[in-house]
Amino acid sequence: MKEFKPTIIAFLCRWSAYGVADVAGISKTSYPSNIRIIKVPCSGRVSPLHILQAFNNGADGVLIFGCLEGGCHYIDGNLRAIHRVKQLKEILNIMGLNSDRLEMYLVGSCNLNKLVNYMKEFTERIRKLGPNPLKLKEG
Amino acid sequence: MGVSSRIGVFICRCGTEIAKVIDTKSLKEYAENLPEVVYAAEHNFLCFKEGQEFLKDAIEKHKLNRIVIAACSPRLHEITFRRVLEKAGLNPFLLEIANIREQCAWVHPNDPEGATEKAKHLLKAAVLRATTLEKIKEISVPASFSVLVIGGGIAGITAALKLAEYGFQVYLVEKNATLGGKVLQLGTVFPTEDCGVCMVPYVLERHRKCLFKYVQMVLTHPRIKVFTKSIVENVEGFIGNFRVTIRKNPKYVNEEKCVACGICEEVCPIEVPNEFDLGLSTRKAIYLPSPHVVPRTYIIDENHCNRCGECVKVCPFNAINLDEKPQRIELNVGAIIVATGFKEFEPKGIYGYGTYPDVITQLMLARMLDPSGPTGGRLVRVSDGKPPSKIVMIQCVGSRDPKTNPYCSNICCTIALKHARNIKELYPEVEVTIVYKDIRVAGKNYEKYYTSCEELGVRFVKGEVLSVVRNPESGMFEVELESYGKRMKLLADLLVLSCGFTPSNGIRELAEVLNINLRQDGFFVAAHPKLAPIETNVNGIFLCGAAQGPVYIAEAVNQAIAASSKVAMSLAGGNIKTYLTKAIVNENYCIGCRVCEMSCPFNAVKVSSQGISKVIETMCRECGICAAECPAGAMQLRNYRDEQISATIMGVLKG
Amino acid sequence: MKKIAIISLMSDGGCHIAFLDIHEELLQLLNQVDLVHSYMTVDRKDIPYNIDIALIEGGVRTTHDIELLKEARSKAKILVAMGSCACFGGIPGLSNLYDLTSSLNYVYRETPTTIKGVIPHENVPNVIRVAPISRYVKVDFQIPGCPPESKEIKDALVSLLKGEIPPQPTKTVCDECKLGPPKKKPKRLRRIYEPPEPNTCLLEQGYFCMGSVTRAGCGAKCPHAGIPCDGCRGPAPKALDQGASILNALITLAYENIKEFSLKRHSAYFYRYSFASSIIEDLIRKRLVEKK
Amino acid sequence: MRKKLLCCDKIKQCSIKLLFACRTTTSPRCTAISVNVAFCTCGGVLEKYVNFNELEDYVKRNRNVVNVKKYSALCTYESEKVIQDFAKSGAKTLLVVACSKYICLPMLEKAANNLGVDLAGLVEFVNIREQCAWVCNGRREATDKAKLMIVAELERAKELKPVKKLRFKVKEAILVIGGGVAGIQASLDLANQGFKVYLVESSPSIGGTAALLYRTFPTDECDCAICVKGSKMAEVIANPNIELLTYCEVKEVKRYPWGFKVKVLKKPRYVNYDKCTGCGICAEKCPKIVPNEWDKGLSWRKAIYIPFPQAIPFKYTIDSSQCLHFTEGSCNICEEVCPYDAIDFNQKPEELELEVGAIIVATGLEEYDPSSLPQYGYGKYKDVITQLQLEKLLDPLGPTGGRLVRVSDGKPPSKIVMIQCVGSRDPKTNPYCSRYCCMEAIKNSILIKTEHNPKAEITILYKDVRAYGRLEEFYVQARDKYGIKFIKGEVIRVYEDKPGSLAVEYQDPLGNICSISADLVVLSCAIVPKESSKKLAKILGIELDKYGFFKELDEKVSNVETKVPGIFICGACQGPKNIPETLVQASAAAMLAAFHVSQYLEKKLSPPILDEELCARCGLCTISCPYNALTLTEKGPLVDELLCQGCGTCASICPNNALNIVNNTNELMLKQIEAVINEAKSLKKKVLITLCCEECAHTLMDSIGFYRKKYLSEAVPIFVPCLGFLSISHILAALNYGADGVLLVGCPLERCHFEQGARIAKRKVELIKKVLEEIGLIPDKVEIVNLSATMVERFLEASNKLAARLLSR
Repeated sequence: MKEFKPTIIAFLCRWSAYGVADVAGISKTSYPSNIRIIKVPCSGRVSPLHILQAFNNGADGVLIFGCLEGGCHYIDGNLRAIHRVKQLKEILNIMGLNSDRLEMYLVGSCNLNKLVNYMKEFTERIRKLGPNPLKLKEG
Repeated sequence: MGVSSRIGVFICRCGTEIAKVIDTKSLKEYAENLPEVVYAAEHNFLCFKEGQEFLKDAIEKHKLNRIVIAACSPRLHEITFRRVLEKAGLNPFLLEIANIREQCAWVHPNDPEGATEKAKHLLKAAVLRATTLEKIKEISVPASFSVLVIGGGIAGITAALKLAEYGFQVYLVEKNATLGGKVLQLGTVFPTEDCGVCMVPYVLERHRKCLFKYVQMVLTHPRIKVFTKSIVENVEGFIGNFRVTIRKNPKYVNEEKCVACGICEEVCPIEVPNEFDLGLSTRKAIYLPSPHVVPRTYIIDENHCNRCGECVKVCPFNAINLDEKPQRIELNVGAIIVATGFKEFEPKGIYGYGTYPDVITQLMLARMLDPSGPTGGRLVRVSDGKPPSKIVMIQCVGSRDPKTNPYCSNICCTIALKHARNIKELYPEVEVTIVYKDIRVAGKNYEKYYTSCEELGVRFVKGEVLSVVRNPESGMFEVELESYGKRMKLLADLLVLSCGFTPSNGIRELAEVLNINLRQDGFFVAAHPKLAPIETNVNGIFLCGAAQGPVYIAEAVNQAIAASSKVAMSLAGGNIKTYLTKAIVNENYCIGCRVCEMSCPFNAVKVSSQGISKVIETMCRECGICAAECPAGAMQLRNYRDEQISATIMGVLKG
Repeated sequence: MKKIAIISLMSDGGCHIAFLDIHEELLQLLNQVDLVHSYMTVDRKDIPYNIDIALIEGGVRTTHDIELLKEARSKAKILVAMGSCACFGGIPGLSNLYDLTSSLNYVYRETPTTIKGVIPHENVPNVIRVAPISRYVKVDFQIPGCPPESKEIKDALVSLLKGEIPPQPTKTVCDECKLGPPKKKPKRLRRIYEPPEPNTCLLEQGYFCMGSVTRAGCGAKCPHAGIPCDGCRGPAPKALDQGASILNALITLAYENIKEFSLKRHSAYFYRYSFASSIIEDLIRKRLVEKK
Repeated sequence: MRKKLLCCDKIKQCSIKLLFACRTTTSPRCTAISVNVAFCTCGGVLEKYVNFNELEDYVKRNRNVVNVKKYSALCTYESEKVIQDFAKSGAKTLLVVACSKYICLPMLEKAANNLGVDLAGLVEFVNIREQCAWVCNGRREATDKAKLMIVAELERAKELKPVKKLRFKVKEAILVIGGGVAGIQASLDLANQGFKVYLVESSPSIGGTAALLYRTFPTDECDCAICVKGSKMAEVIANPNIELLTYCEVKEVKRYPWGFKVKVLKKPRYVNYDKCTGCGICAEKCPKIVPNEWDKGLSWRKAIYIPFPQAIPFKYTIDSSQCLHFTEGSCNICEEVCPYDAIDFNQKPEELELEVGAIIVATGLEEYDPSSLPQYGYGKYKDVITQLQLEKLLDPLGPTGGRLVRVSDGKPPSKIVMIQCVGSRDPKTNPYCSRYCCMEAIKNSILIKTEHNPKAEITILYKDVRAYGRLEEFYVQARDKYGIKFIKGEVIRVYEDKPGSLAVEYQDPLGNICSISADLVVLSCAIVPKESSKKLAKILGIELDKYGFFKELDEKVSNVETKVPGIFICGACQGPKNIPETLVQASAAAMLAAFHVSQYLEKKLSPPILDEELCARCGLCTISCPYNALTLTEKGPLVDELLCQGCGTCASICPNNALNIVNNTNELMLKQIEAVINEAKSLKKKVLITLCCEECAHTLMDSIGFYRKKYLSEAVPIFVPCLGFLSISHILAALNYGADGVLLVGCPLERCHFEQGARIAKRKVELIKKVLEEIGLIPDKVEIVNLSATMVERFLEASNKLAARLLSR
């Protein structure tokens, strides 16, 4: 069978992460094309529902990028996000969905390489984990 | 919304930039078959006038009421296109941009299929989201008519002065104890060979004035407040309304009282090397870094002071208070200018720097050649104080070098040439050799240094230095280098390293505080090199001086003035119009659980007596945290409503 | 009848002639006054007492001149310096650039035409440094010029006789000159033999025209005739020093042309008439005093 | 009657006062002026250096002094007290004997403002801290020096007259000349700040040189010139505050206190601006074909044309020098075909008159024409082209539709050689470096590699690769990633080695003559100023530098200002730069212009005052003024207060003392000198009159104090606005009064704050030295040192030498 190309949803905070993603473009540093970027005002805007919806609709992995600790434009949006992600991970486990499919990273507005590496290694991780079971059921 | 949405899709080829990776044609066909899309088209340059016209006409012709544009990052041209929509009589927020350049074409240049695939997903997402878009109206918010300038170097001072004269309230924050920055250390500066602080103060008085003369005016200026020894700790808010917290570290000497009479210095028992002279001279623990610094008030170096209290006793104005504590100051400013400087790269262990005292940096040489410097402008060997006879300058130490800094530090060539020239003029007998990669004295006023150096008999050797060894008995340095494939040796008794320049300390922290982008090399990066050379990714924060990298004074000053122009531009009129992309409550769903109230970082949500939350729109900063937290789904963020986000998700997944 | 006397010191009598050049009007003048002493016109050797106006011609060169001058002063109510020699020391003043002995030697011994020359010493008065008369006596009024304008002499006399202060020019020759003002800085140095362009300031053309620093009153005759002003009427009313002023101007305007300035070589340009009363002269004298 | 009569010569002998006695207009005798003297002991610290009581008694003796008081810190908490006492004392002027003027003055002024007292320059300072206490050996010495300094300034204090403050308000409109990147940016900045802007462009479309470029470096950040062009040009049209005047030329500019009256010539387009829609039928039908200057002559355009497809405004223009209708009077096809009858052959040039408060000049650059350098064979061989031409060949919208081909035979070139520094860094043509060409070459070669022919062999012959700053990375890319060859060498000639193929002969740094064959040679030509800029400079009354670019006010700190307030320059017309630098400079210019027109411009300085009775209209002042601030009228020189900087060069050159600067009259100058010398004599002290300029020298004197360096206490500073203010007579007079020496201290020759003052003074001193030597005096009695504010050590050396030479005798 042809090698599995995971679909990954990445929620990018419009302040740091989205900017860095643009810088990545500007300086032509490439990252896997299967990452689908969604711009959000702040990682804190991402509610569990969105993440679950993503999995439910066949995302193999979900990434959330927020500003560095203390660097959030909205004081603690990123921390709230981290908190939610932690809780959600447990729920995922209960749901029998490997919690590694969900990850939250903090990137500052200056570390491009960090962002790209995260993306790369996460893609790798998901490739190892294989496709999203929910999707398989559908298929 | 009663009207069914008629979506128009516009794909920009961006000349070849997008088209060379993504198959825009198929993208267009794909778009045509998407739901509710009534029109799709490609164009070469949508951002350009023709493009905009084309867009406008299409909207009118096909009665489009939702627009999807697949082009470069919304950060670049969203505004442009929104204007077009307005012109075409649509609400500017009925626009959705799919970023298929920065985040698709440019990052997957070697994977066209993948890129096109991804582009389709992005486009679908955009279309779906477009259907859910809503009209958003504009409100205008009063802006504070004051500016924060970070960094008291020549750029910072210029900006502060210009803005203050222009009518702004200016807060000038300098992390060191004194204003003036690098120029004070340079002695004479190019291209004019005068003191670095010779400036043109006013618009009408055309002749230069000495900084020392009118800096008092800066300090006593009714509209400038200077915070020395202070750093910016925290910045919140947005253009027109930045709330800034400054930490003012103790100086232990009261600026209002001290008249720099200097008796404290006389009695101070402690003597330490003076970093202002890069250790070429010594100072007391209570000191003026240099007699020329401004404000001319003494400072105490807490690391060396032993709190003996002698100075406190003798001070006639009891200006000294050894138990001064750092204090925090809250400011509200409309805009921020970042004028942080640079520092010389420290060549630890390179070519025997640090081991041998006679291996010095250009900055140390500058101190030496400064007529009011530690040696009074006399050129000596640091080791034995004898005048050197053979000087070798090595260029590009710590710049143009992948191991340290890949970038070229721009000004070191000119500095080296300037020094070489000064030396040759003062001591014609001294041999000066410059080992260089390229002599980069670009521009109208700088080439003269190169030519005059050649006339004065400075020797230029293009090559790579291989090794530097010090011959123990002769005490001479043997510089071995390779020039045009030939190996050669140079002898020197004074070795000067033209070091590159790196961002000054604390720039990363600042970047995090201000949330503006840095390059890998640690300097700030402008929003766009040509469209916005001094703007940053945060609206209302501007860069000038060496914040973006080492620059000539001339450029630094220009940037400073330009930055103040941008400030004047963005705060003109005294209030800033913002669109109402704020949170909103669906009162039918709200259960008054107060989660939103608690979760809002800006106290923008209050629960009314009827137990229904209300959003204070001027306070709301559009983070959407409340929306995420609301258990009842009553709280929504305009333009990022749940259905809008999920639409995007569906789009990218079910592409 | 008021008494007028013309006393000549070291002088070539030019001013005397200028006086006579008053011409017909001299007759009217003579109706009111009586010319008691004038070696050209009146045959009287001694200087009579109670002179109303004494016109002194020529500067001081010998001890005898001083005697004469003092006598005149004591006998005259009003003492007028007539001509640039009397006012500023005049052309002879240039000899002050050299010390006495050397100039005497040159004149009496070393001139090519002299054979076995001797410096006269028997019953001749001592030669001293050239000086304007004002250095020895109080002068009430000056009529500068080389020679002075006859009209000016007459007007001065008339109003002095009436007991008024004669009008004095407050400006410089440029005021009367039709060529100026200069449009731009002079490009190159021009010599007197080069024909000037018409209606252009001579200074602008590069001639050393002293007009700008010279007291007005002559009607700028020379510049109008295409000859640069040589400053015969002495320093401008408010100038401290004629030569210094013009040098000052030229350094700012045409440095290249006067780089090679040397006092001895060029004083004839800048100090032709006023050297003996220049600040430099003062300095020299001070030095001599110190030496003694 | 005798008493009334006067005689210059005699007076000069005795005293200068009488000489000026009869004149009252230039300097009213102000014997009655009463002075309030305030001492500051710097918290008692100075007491141990200087004997204040002695000084107090000393000044009390002077009859003009009405009130003497001692303070301990008038620069800080006592400043208000000082002002109050001054106000109470009823004295006319205030003499402050304290530390550096530039430390106390602002504080006192602040205090005065708070108390509503107007000092208006009626304060004079004696700096007995930095200039006396800290630089003298011992209390006695310091006290004596202090006395002398006080005497000097007392003379001035007695005569201080209020300095009037000039206030100007100019029209709130700005004229921007030149519609290139710089002009556009400046206009936008200003318009967005809400100012009315007139943007005048001589060609039919704005866009300038950037509009001719296909891509602009830094390449791999956003790319194409469009980014700069497109959106910004569009904004210009969109912005209601900008009035766009294309195809217009500035004909005449008159300066007034309220700004400038500008005559603009509107050249006839022969096309009705409002009717034309840019449909282009006219151009299709037009029979006359001419080479297209916007494509560097690589393509053709019609006689009725738009310069380039993205032109703004998008309106057609008839080139009357080519159009047959005008040349032969025959054709008027366009008129027939135009569906909107927009063609109008009898349009006449119009003249518009604008009134603006400020002018921004952004006329841009031209590419150096290398045909005058035969060795490059430009013009001789078709395949030798310039970078801008290459630019056009690479541009998809260009003449070849973006196909890179040889001009001669249309074949794609495989071996390309680029020659750097053509017409720059070369004493024979342009000595300066054009700053952008290295990157231009690198960028184009990368473009060729990436977009046209990856296999192309590209060689760049350079002197130095000036990829300064960030640009370095593109150089590295080009060299390492794209394998572009960089060879350092001096080109000897370009020749045709075999038909259809060129070769470049060059000498490498080791002296070997080598040659490379090439089928396309690209010359990186210098940036040179526009031909028109000479004319424009005349119209505007601003200067050109030695290369023909517009001369900035100061190379270092204000390269957007010119000598004329209200006229600013930006972009390549000031000097070669790349686009980001241009944009920055444009914004800077905009800021200053905005400031200039929006504020009440204040200027606190006193222009020279004319005594018409003395002025003979000799015009020396007008031709000597470094700022051309004087114009000769019937009444004498008329001062342009906006231009005048108060350096006093005119006052020094005036032969009849008709021009004088308030509070710095010649008379006062001499009085001060005389007073000091007499005082010194009475103190049995030798004295070295030290004449310092108010700029570098003043700071220098203070600096020496800051550094606590000792120098000869006989040097008594007397301050003048600029050394250019001193005349030979001043110096000679000083000697004549019996000064033991005269020392002039001024700015470095090149950096006099008033252009030429320092240099002139030096020349004067040299001349005086010569004279002194000839008359057998010690030439070293007079000395001049030209030092900048920080050159403490150099001053000490100089003064010590002097001390040895003068005071030993």
